Formats: sequence, structure tokens, C-alpha cells
Amino acid sequence: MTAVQVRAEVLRNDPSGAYRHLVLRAPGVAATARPGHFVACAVGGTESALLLRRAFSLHRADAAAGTIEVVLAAHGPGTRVLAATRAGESIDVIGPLGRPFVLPTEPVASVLVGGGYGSAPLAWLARALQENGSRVDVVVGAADEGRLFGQDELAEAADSLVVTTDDGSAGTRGVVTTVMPALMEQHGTSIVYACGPMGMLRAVHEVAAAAGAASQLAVEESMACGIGVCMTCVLPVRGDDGTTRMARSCVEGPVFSGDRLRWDAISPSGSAVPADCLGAPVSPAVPAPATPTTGAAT
Amino acid sequence: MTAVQVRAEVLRNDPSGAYRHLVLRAPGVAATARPGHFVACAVGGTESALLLRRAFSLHRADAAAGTIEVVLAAHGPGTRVLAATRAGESIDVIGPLGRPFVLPTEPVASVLVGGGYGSAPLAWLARALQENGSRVDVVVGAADEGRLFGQDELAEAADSLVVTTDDGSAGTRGVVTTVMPALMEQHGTSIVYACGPMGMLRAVHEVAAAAGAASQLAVEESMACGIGVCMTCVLPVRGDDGTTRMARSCVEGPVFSGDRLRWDAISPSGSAVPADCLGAPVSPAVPAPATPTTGAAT
Amino acid sequence: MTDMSTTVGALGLANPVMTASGCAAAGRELAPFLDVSALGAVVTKSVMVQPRSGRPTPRMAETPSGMLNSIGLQGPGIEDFCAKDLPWLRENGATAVVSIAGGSVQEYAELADRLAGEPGVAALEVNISCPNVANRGLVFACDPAASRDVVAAVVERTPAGVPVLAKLSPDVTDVVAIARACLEAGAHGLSAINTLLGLVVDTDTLRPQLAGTTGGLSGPAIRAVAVRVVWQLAAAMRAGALPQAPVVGIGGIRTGLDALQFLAAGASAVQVGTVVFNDPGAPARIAAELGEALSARGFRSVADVVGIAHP
Amino acid sequence: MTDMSTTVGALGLANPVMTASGCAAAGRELAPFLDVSALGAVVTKSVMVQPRSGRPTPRMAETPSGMLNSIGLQGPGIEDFCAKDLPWLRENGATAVVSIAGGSVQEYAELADRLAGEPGVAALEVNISCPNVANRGLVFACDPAASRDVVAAVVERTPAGVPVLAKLSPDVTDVVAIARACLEAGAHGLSAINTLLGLVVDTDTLRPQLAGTTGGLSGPAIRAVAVRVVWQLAAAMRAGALPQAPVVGIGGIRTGLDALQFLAAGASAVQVGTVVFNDPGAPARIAAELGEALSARGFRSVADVVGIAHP
Ligand SMILES: Cc1cc2nc3c(=O)[nH]c(=O)nc-3n(C[C@H](O)[C@H](O)[C@H](O)COP(=O)(O)OP(=O)(O)OC[C@H]3O[C@@H](n4cnc5c(N)ncnc54)[C@H](O)[C@@H]3O)c2cc1C
Ligand SMILES: Cc1cc2nc3c(=O)[nH]c(=O)nc-3n(C[C@H](O)[C@H](O)[C@H](O)COP(=O)(O)OP(=O)(O)OC[C@H]3O[C@@H](n4cnc5c(N)ncnc54)[C@H](O)[C@@H]3O)c2cc1C
Ligand SMILES: Cc1cc2nc3c(=O)[nH]c(=O)nc-3n(C[C@H](O)[C@H](O)[C@H](O)COP(=O)(O)O)c2cc1C
Ligand SMILES: Cc1cc2nc3c(=O)[nH]c(=O)nc-3n(C[C@H](O)[C@H](O)[C@H](O)COP(=O)(O)O)c2cc1C
Ligand code: FES
Ligand code: FES
Repeated sequence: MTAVQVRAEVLRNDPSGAYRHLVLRAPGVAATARPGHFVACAVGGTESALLLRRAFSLHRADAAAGTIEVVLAAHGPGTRVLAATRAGESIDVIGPLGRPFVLPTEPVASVLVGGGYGSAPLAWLARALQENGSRVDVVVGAADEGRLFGQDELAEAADSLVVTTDDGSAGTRGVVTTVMPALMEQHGTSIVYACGPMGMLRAVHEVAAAAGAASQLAVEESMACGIGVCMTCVLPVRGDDGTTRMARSCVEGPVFSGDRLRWDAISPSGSAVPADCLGAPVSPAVPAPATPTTGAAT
Repeated sequence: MTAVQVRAEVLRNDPSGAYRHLVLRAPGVAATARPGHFVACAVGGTESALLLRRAFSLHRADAAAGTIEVVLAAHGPGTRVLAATRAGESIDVIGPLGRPFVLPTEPVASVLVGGGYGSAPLAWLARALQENGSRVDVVVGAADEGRLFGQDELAEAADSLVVTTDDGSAGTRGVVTTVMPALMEQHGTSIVYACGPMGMLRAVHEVAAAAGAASQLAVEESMACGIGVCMTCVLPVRGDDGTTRMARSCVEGPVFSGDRLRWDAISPSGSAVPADCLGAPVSPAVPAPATPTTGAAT
Repeated sequence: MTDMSTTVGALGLANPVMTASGCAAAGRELAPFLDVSALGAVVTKSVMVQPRSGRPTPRMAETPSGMLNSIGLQGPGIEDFCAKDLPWLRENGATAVVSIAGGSVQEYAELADRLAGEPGVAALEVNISCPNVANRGLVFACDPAASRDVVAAVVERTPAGVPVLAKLSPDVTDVVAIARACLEAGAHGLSAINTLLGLVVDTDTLRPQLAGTTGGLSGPAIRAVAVRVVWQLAAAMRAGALPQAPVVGIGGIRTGLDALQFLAAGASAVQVGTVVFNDPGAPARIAAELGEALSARGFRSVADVVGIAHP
Repeated sequence: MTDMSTTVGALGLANPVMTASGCAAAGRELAPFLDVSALGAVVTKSVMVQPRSGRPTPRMAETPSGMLNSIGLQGPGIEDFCAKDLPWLRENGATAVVSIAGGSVQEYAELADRLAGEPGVAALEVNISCPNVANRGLVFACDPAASRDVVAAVVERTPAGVPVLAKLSPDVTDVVAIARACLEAGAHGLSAINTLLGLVVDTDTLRPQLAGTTGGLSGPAIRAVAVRVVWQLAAAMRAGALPQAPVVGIGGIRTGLDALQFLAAGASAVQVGTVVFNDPGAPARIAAELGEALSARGFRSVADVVGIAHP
């Protein structure tokens, strides 16, 4: 895959529960995209005060049609602007970015878990897994019914679908991990794929690990560049060599193997630097004065 | 007149030569607007990097219909954004602002001069003058035909219309002042109204003064606030008391009597502070070091 | 509902949102857009002893999310100000904070003397971001000793009960050192920040766009610098490195949440400057938004949130 | 057509547009978006002697027309850099300007020693906006003596023909004084500016948004400050108050006309930082736009426009 930067025409922008579902014409992106890849969208033109791109998982890419799809929640100023684009307008898009979900080389039983708009890539992923003969059970959860995404398509694509909501407004009242253990036991699941908020990913990983299953987790770290040049999107990840590094989630992720993430240092509000991380401060190398002094060590 | 701040719906946005002609629904503005008033339009919302409003002369206001009209040249980033607004969208508008053209208390012979989009308010002004029984001869000029505005309406509204272009692509080749003297002599013009770039205003004033006529000139100074609080839009103006002050063109103008402007200190690129201006530096009060030192005296 | 009243030393304010000096003239022009008596205060354009023409034009350049200005302290002089502006503010029920500026310690002293007798001066704000004629035009606010002298001269002449605020420039290596000089000289509070020195080149003329060459950068572009300065001042006070004093936060405030950033960083009140040019009703809107934000977060008073971002 | 080549001391560049340190890693990640060999230069992320984890997250906050970052100089350390990054840059025909950072004079000296033997180091840029461990974390760039020591140690160890650029912080009262210290210590040129110290409060958590509390403000928001610093340096050189040396302009460059502002203010070359995050192809685009702007204005060479905005 090589990322390309394109002006993508908005072909459709439809509501879907609490979200907007956008279809964009971006043949160069669609050509090499895989489930788990993301795109980075600029917000407005040169007169925009919002300089940083916003990242969105690909809901689907259709190489033949030259289209890509994203599902977005308008929660802040940038996503609000993007959610308000109209068919015929265009968005500056870079993609596909990141490393996609790793597919098993042999047929296995898998569980796919999505939280909120995190279920966006799951139907596409489900089809890819089924193509290689794997069983696919899907669990999607959200705070309430409006914040679920794509149940119809998932019901069709997957071997089974369980829905949970915090408030019980749809499916089982509870969270995704409430229903995972039984499901995994029933189908002998050996791999779990998940996409959603960090708290959920952690819980999913723990359930998977307890059942002896691997997990592939798509994380969502705050990103300034999306292409690997800025070092804002890092989190502590144990490498093949056993050493923990602050790894860039935009190029080494966003999909990580759950057992590589240093959960002891990761929280939904950010990550600490584990003491055994490569290059971690030994004694506090940079003294942190009570009063910050002038000048920033960036 | 009291200025109001409104979200004005764009009812029409049509091309007109090199310009865009916008019709906005803004009853509060339309109610008290007079020829020579201007409006200040915000560019985009809170996510816009362009903070300052753009000023536009009112082409016309229709109190009954609750509409105002402006003619705008898309020459920089802000005017480009405004020029691209579509019917149904809205613009944050403040107006009416400034002091309008002063109408004669008795019928007189007047010449109205417009340069480029400066002819926008002239048809409206012509009608106001005719209502009080004055004769109205209009001269409009521009670099080329595309940059003329509103000839048809002016031809209808005025007693006579002369068109000039620098390149001769329409009307007489030349500038507005080429044709003014003969016209003024023929009709015994006692007052000239003009709207256009500073170089033109100056030339118009000189021709008018030479013919013993008064002039009412609508200037176009760079404005940060448009409402009189920032002091960016000033130019040196002689007051009733004979004292020159740096007067705010947004509240004391934009229309000034030509004989009050201190032409000796005004140039198209900005105004100097005349030595006899109120509060002018005596000896350089603020020494201007070759290397600016830190800190800004605003 | 949060109790929105706040204090800046002896100055009690109905709410924490004031206009910033030079961005609201003396309040009159904002009357069509907001109720000046409902504002925390109107901080008037810095006034000098004599009338002053200000600089030649162009005086401004737009910049991304901000602007550059070089007005050069145009104003009517203190007599005219006392004759026309102060009475209007009094009659319209506004709380008036009078900003003063000078080219010498003597000039600041004269202004303080003149204002000492005037009714309706709720507080003085000393704009020390002015070139010191006696020191090759070096700005007072860049020099602790000069800042101290100016503030001491003003405090000495100002009646008890009228707080004196020193307005700091961000264009210094150590803003805490300047703040210390001002507080040691008797300032009752600190206003932070004034504009950053900037320059824009006109790419058509290939000359500086402002007639005054450089100008002051303001607007949302500088907000993070302003919040940082407020944070540094409050942190230094907490660490005992600076005497305790109220801080007024200024710089790029556009919304109630922007104002909240300043309060949480340690400001007891805020001022709205450049954003008034975008939205003349902004100070009132921001006060309302701030009230909603504080209520939504369960704060009962403004004091409860001041400095809460510190560890 | 304007001849776009320029020089920064002994460093010849195909065109004046480089990437800024920390905004292009070591060039590799930009390869899908532009031809690194066609850039003026790639300035690499400041490298330290040892590998470094950088700060906890969150490390960034978006601000109006800019951003705040506190990466904390995450990097692989000089050995890994020489083993992997420099060879890639060489192989891909990029002009490599290596930015170095340290916590002590000794550390900078070690880096200069290590790089002295390396092929393909076109120039060094000394990032002196780092806390000096020996002086309570005071940033080197805020202290003329510390700046002098660091630069002298680097210059001493760097082969003739490899220019050493000192990168200045805007967060000082007198940037010309720091520049003077650097030039007197032997720096061959000045890079201006690094980020401004800023802080953003998260209005949900009511805590600083960055794990590192403060961060560096960058992007178009700071452009007018950066152009001003370049102007001040060039003006001081013209006035004989500062030794003559080339200046590299940095700060908020988004378009060719922005780059032109810096050249006219006195920069011989420019760097593009934060805008790369918005548009990874920006350095190439900006070079092209600058070329068009210079041609349209009838300039035959870059040198003809450098400093033209000065009287
Ligand atoms: C790999 C990846 C995939 C994502 N997929 C989706 C998706 O499919 N649908 C969807 O709605 N959202 C998705 N997000 C989250 C989305 O990027 C953020 O909601 C969005 O950037 C917030 O922008 P804003 O203008 O609304 O908020 P603001 O708070 O104004 O954003 C300010 C800055 O912080 C960053 N930021 C804020 N929140 C987040 C966040 N949750 N994650 C990452 N960066 C953030 C923004 O990029 C921006 O730079 C994804 C994020 C990542 C990293
Ligand atoms: C009283 C008045 C009436 C005007 N009437 C009209 C009109 O009817 N039609 C029309 O097309 N234009 C009119 N203008 C000019 C118009 O305001 C400017 O063209 C516009 O502000 C430029 O904005 P920009 O984003 O295109 O350019 P930019 O160069 O990006 O503007 C940057 C800043 O400079 C100011 N500025 C730039 N050029 C001018 C200018 N010529 N005059 C005033 N401010 C300027 C802008 O307000 C803005 O704050 C009028 C200006 C004034 C003051
Ligand atoms: C046009 C203009 C004029 C100003 N005049 C003054 C002044 O006279 N005295 C003063 O102390 N500050 C003055 N300032 C600075 C503001 O009061 C304020 O400190 C600064 O602009 C930062 O706030 P802001 O970003 O909200 O504008 C002026 C600012 C602007 C934009
Ligand atoms: C994320 C980020 C990381 C940076 N890292 C460094 C660095 O390692 N060394 C350095 O000298 N400057 C660093 N900078 C500063 C930039 O090189 C540049 O001086 C500054 O951002 C201003 O330019 P800009 O507005 O174009 O970004 C960094 C800036 C950013 C935004
Ligand atoms: S977002 Fe910049 S390195 Fe990942
Ligand atoms: S534009 Fe602000 S005073 Fe006229």
C-alpha cells in the first residue's frame, strides 16, 4: 500500500443513527485499502483555523467503484465541518494509512467487536475473514441504540451478531464483554478483532487473553500528522525483541496485537512512559520545574 | 440609524461582470439604511482563520422587502469565501454602518462618479437625489468592461450616463475625470458624489473643486472592526473647528466632504500624520529604533 | 446557577468578563450590541496625558486567527477623556477600569494624579508595554526596574480602594521577574497578556505591511501563549516565588470555554479584545457561555474554579 | 524563471525550502508525497546521544491556526540515526541538515564529534531550545552564555565546510543578544524560530491538555512573530549590531507567499514545519509557489529578494 493525497468528491452523505455515513470518490485510496486502514481528512481550505487532519477508519473501500466510505461522529469542530459537507463538495483525503488488521493464514473462529462507530470497519473485515473460510461472530455495543452502527449489514455479513447497549435501548443491556466469554467458548474463538474506545479495547483484550485468544485491536490515539512524522500518536508497545518503545500508532498501528500493548502504562486519557521503555528518563533527565520556564523542548 | 448584527440569509448570488451581486434578507439592516451606508460581513464561523469582517457598500436596501444588496469583488481570501456563498446559506452581517451621503436640502445638479464596484451604490443614490428634485448625471469608469457595474440600472435611474474604461473596451477610453469637466460645465453641477479607489477620489475632488463644486467621497480604508472601537481605519480630516484629526472612517465616514480630507497626507497606500494634526508627534515622541525592540505600543 | 461575581483585589465585578483595552474604545460604540452595565467591566483604551494622533496607516494586517496592529495609542488625552468618556461610562452604569500609558515615569504619575480625583474609576490598568523615551525606546514591560518605577509612581498616587493592575508583555524571557517587580512596587493585580511583537510583509509591495513596521499580534492565535503566562504567574504564586495577587487573563478569548481555560489556569477575571472586532456582542455572549459552562460543571462560584488546573 | 538556488553560508541549496526539524522525521515518511532530493534540504528531528522515549501522552493540542506539542525529543539516539537515517537520506539524494539536541554542553559536543566523521551531513542545526540540566532546566536559548558555550563546543568539533546553524527561541526579551552570542561562538548561520511556549487547558478535565503541561506553539498562528524575529536579526546585521550571517526563516509557512515574506524580511532560506501535517507535500508545493511568485515579480535570483523589505 502507498498512501496518496487526493481531493475526494463527496458522493453521498447520509445520516445513520448518531453518525454520518460518507461515500467518497477516491480511486487511488480504494485501490490498496484493507480493513483496518484509516484515512486522514483535512478540515476546510487554507482559510480554515483547523490545521490538523482528522482520522477515520475506512468503513469500506471498493477498488472497482473507486470509492471509500467512512462513518463519522460529529463531536468537535473538525468532525462537525466534515459531517456538514454536501454531495458534490470535496474533501482533501490521505490514505490508506496505517497497518490493517492481520488476517489469519488459516480458517479460524473469530469474534469481531465494535464500540460505537468502531463497528464501522467490521462488516468489511467480516467478509475478508469469511473469504478465507473463517467463522465470524460479531458483537457490537454502544451507549444507546442511536450510537450503534451498521447492524443490518453486520447481521448479513457475519455468522452471528449480538448487540449490547449500556441503557438496554437495543439488544442486551450491558457491555460487549458481558457477552463475549460465552460466545467465545461456544465457538472456540482463537482471535478477537476489536475497534472502539481504549477502555473497551482493554476489557476486550483481557477477556480474549483469559480465553487464550489473540487480539487485534485498532486504537484511536490523538494524531497530528497521521503519516509518521510528528510522534504525537505514540503508545508503549512491546516489540519483537521484547523491548518497549513509544510506537507511532499511525504507522505501526492503528492495529496492534493486544499482548504487545503495555496496559500497565495505558489509560483512556493517555499513556505514561514505562520505566523499562527504550529511552525512558533514568533519573528525571529533564527536571520539571514547578514554574515552567520559557522555551519548549519539542 | 442603529446598527444591528444579524444572520442574513443569502437569497441570491449572481455574477455581474467581474463581480458577485448578493441579495440578503436582513430586515433590521434594511429598515434604516441610506445610500453610502456599508455593512460588515464575517467570513465563516468559529472555525475560520479569518477573524476580521469585510466591509461592503450597500448597493441598495429595500425596507419593505427586508432585503439588502451588495456587490463584491473576490480579490482576497475573505471576499472569495463570501463570493462563494450559496442561496440558502447565511452570512453574519452588521449594519447599516457609517455615515451616508449627505443629500442636498434643495434641488441641485449633481454628478455621481463610480470606479469599478464603486458604482454599486450610485443607482440608489441617484433615485434619492431625484426624489428631492435634483438632476443626476452619472459617470462610471473601470479598467475594462468586465469591471464596470450596473450600467443598465444607472442608465435608467440617471438623467445621463457616461461610461469610461482604461482600455476602451466600453464607452470612452480614459478615466472618469476625462469626461467630468465638460459634463459639470454643461449642467452647472454644484455637487459631486464619488465612490471608488483613493486615487480616483482625489482626482474627482480636484476636478470638482476646480469647478467650484462640493464633493462627497466614500473612502475605503482598511477596517478591523467597522464600528469605531479599533482606530485602524483612520485618515487625516479637518474638523469644523479647523483642527485636523485622525478620523475613523467607519463612524465619521466612510463619506467625507472632499475639502475636509488632508490630501497632502493621503496616498493610495496609506495616510501620514500631518504635522499639524491633533496629537502629532512634536519631536518624534516615540523614537523609532532601527532595530525594533521588543514590545508593541498599540 | 453559578454565582458569577468575582473580585480582582478590592474591585468587585458582576461577572469575570471585561473588554480589553484598545478593543472597546470607551464603551460607547458597543452599546448597540451589548449592555455595558452588565459587563464585568469596560477597560478603556490606554489614555495618555496629551492628545495623540497615533501612527500613520496602514495600521493593521490580518493574520491567521489573529491580527497585527500598530495604532500608536491614538487618543484624546486625559482631559478630554475625563470630560467625555468617564461621564458616559458613569451615566451608563458601567464599571470603568481606566488604562493609562506614558513615555516616562513622570507621565504615568501625572495620569494617576489626574485620575485620583475622578469619580467612577473602579481600577487602573497600567499599560507598561510602551517605549520608555528615557531608555532608547525600550519598552517598560521588558525591564523589571522600569516596570517597578512606573507601577510605584502610579500606586503612590492612587486612592486606597482603587486597585492598580500592571499589564504584562509576553515578549520577555522571564515574565515572573517582571510580575515580581510590579507586585513589589505595590500593584494589586496583574493583567496578562498584551500583544506579541510581530511583523507582516506585504508580498505585493515587498515592504512591511504596517506603516509602523512592527505591530502587536493578538487574537485566538496567541491564546495558548496567554494561558501559559497566566499559568506561570499562578504557579509561581503557589510556589511562593511571587507574592499572591489576582490575575486577569487576556488573549484570544472567543468563547466561554476559552475564558474557562484562563480561570482554570489561575485568572480571577478575563478580558476580550480582538474578538470584539469579529463579534461586537462577544463580551456579553462569552459571559453567558462561561456561566453555562460553570453551571454544567457544578461550580457554585467563580472562585471555586480559579486555578483549579494546577496540581 | 528565477534561479532558485540559494546558500546558507557554505551550504548550497537547490531551492530555499527545507523541512523543519521534528516535522519530517528523517524524510522517509514524506517520500510518498514529495521527492526528498528536490527539496532545499531535509532537516531531521533533533537527535540526542541516547535513545529517548519522549514524554507521556497526550502530546498535542490543536489551537486556532496552530498546534501545541510536547513530544519531548523522542528519538532513536545518534547511533541508530547514523546507522539508519543518514544512509537513507544519502541514498535518496537528499541534502541532510542534522538537528542535534542535548541537556548539557558535553552532550552537544559528543553529538558533534560523532557526526564529524559521517558522510552526507550537509550542515548541523543546533536546537538550543532544550532545558540545561546544569542550570535548573533553564533553556539554553534563553541565556546568552549557555547558548555561546553550546555553539562553541559544536563549531569546534565540526569540519570546515559543514555550516553550523543555531536555532533561536522567540521566548526571550532580546533575541539579538542571543543571536550575537551564537555568532560570536562561531555559528555560521541562524535558524529562527523554534516554537513559543504555550499551554492549553482541557475544559472537560480542567487540567492542562498535554501530559507535559506546557508545549511548543507552532503553525501559521505564530508566523508574524517569526517574520518579526527574522526582520530584527537582519536589521541588526544591517545596523552593524550583529555580525553578518545567513538566516533561515521558520514559523507558520503555508504558501509560497508566506515563504516570500521571510525572504523579504531577510532569510536566505526557509523551513516548513507544522503545515506538513496538514499537507505532506507542502515543502515541494511551497517551493514551486515561491518560484512562481519570484518569477512574477521579475526576480532573477533568490539573493535578489533576500532582505528587500528593509529600508
Ligand atoms: C485511527 C483512527 C480512526 C478513527 N476512526 C474514526 C471513525 O471511524 N469515526 C469517527 O467518528 N471518528 C474516528 N476517529 C476519531 C476522530 O479522528 C476524532 O473524533 C476526530 O479527530 C476529532 O476531531 P474533532 O474536530 O471533532 O475534535 P477536536 O477535539 O477539535 O480535535 C482536536 C484534535 O484532536 C484530535 N482528536 C480529538 N479526538 C480524537 C480522537 N478520539 N481520536 C483521535 N484524534 C482525536 C483531532 O484529530 C484534532 O487534531 C478515529 C481516530 C483515529 C486515530
Ligand atoms: C466602506 C467600505 C466599502 C467597501 N465596499 C466594497 C464593495 O462594495 N465591494 C467590494 O467588493 N469591496 C468593497 N470594499 C472593499 C472590501 O472591504 C475589501 O475588498 C475586502 O475587505 C478585502 O477582503 P479580502 O479578504 O478579499 O482581502 P484581504 O487582503 O485578505 O483582507 C485582509 C484585511 O484587510 C482588509 N482590506 C483589504 N483590502 C481592503 C480594502 N480595499 N478596503 C478595506 N479593507 C480592506 C480586510 O477587511 C481584511 O481585514 C469596501 C471597503 C470599505 C472600507
Ligand atoms: C487594535 C488594538 C488596540 C489595542 N490597544 C491597546 C491599548 O491601548 N492598551 C493596552 O493595554 N492594550 C491594547 N491592546 C491589547 C489588548 O488589550 C489585548 O491585551 C491583546 O490584544 C490580547 O487580547 P486579544 O487577543 O483578546 O485581543 C490592543 C489590541 C488591539 C488589537
Ligand atoms: C511536533 C513538532 C516537533 C518538533 N520538534 C522539533 C525538534 O525536534 N527540534 C527542533 O529544533 N524543532 C522542533 N520543532 C519546531 C519546528 O522545527 C519549528 O521550529 C516550529 O514548529 C515553527 O515552525 P512551523 O510553524 O512551521 O511548525 C517541532 C515542531 C513540532 C510541531
Ligand atoms: S500522527 Fe504523527 S507520527 Fe503518528
Ligand atoms: S474600523 Fe475600527 S475604528 Fe474604524
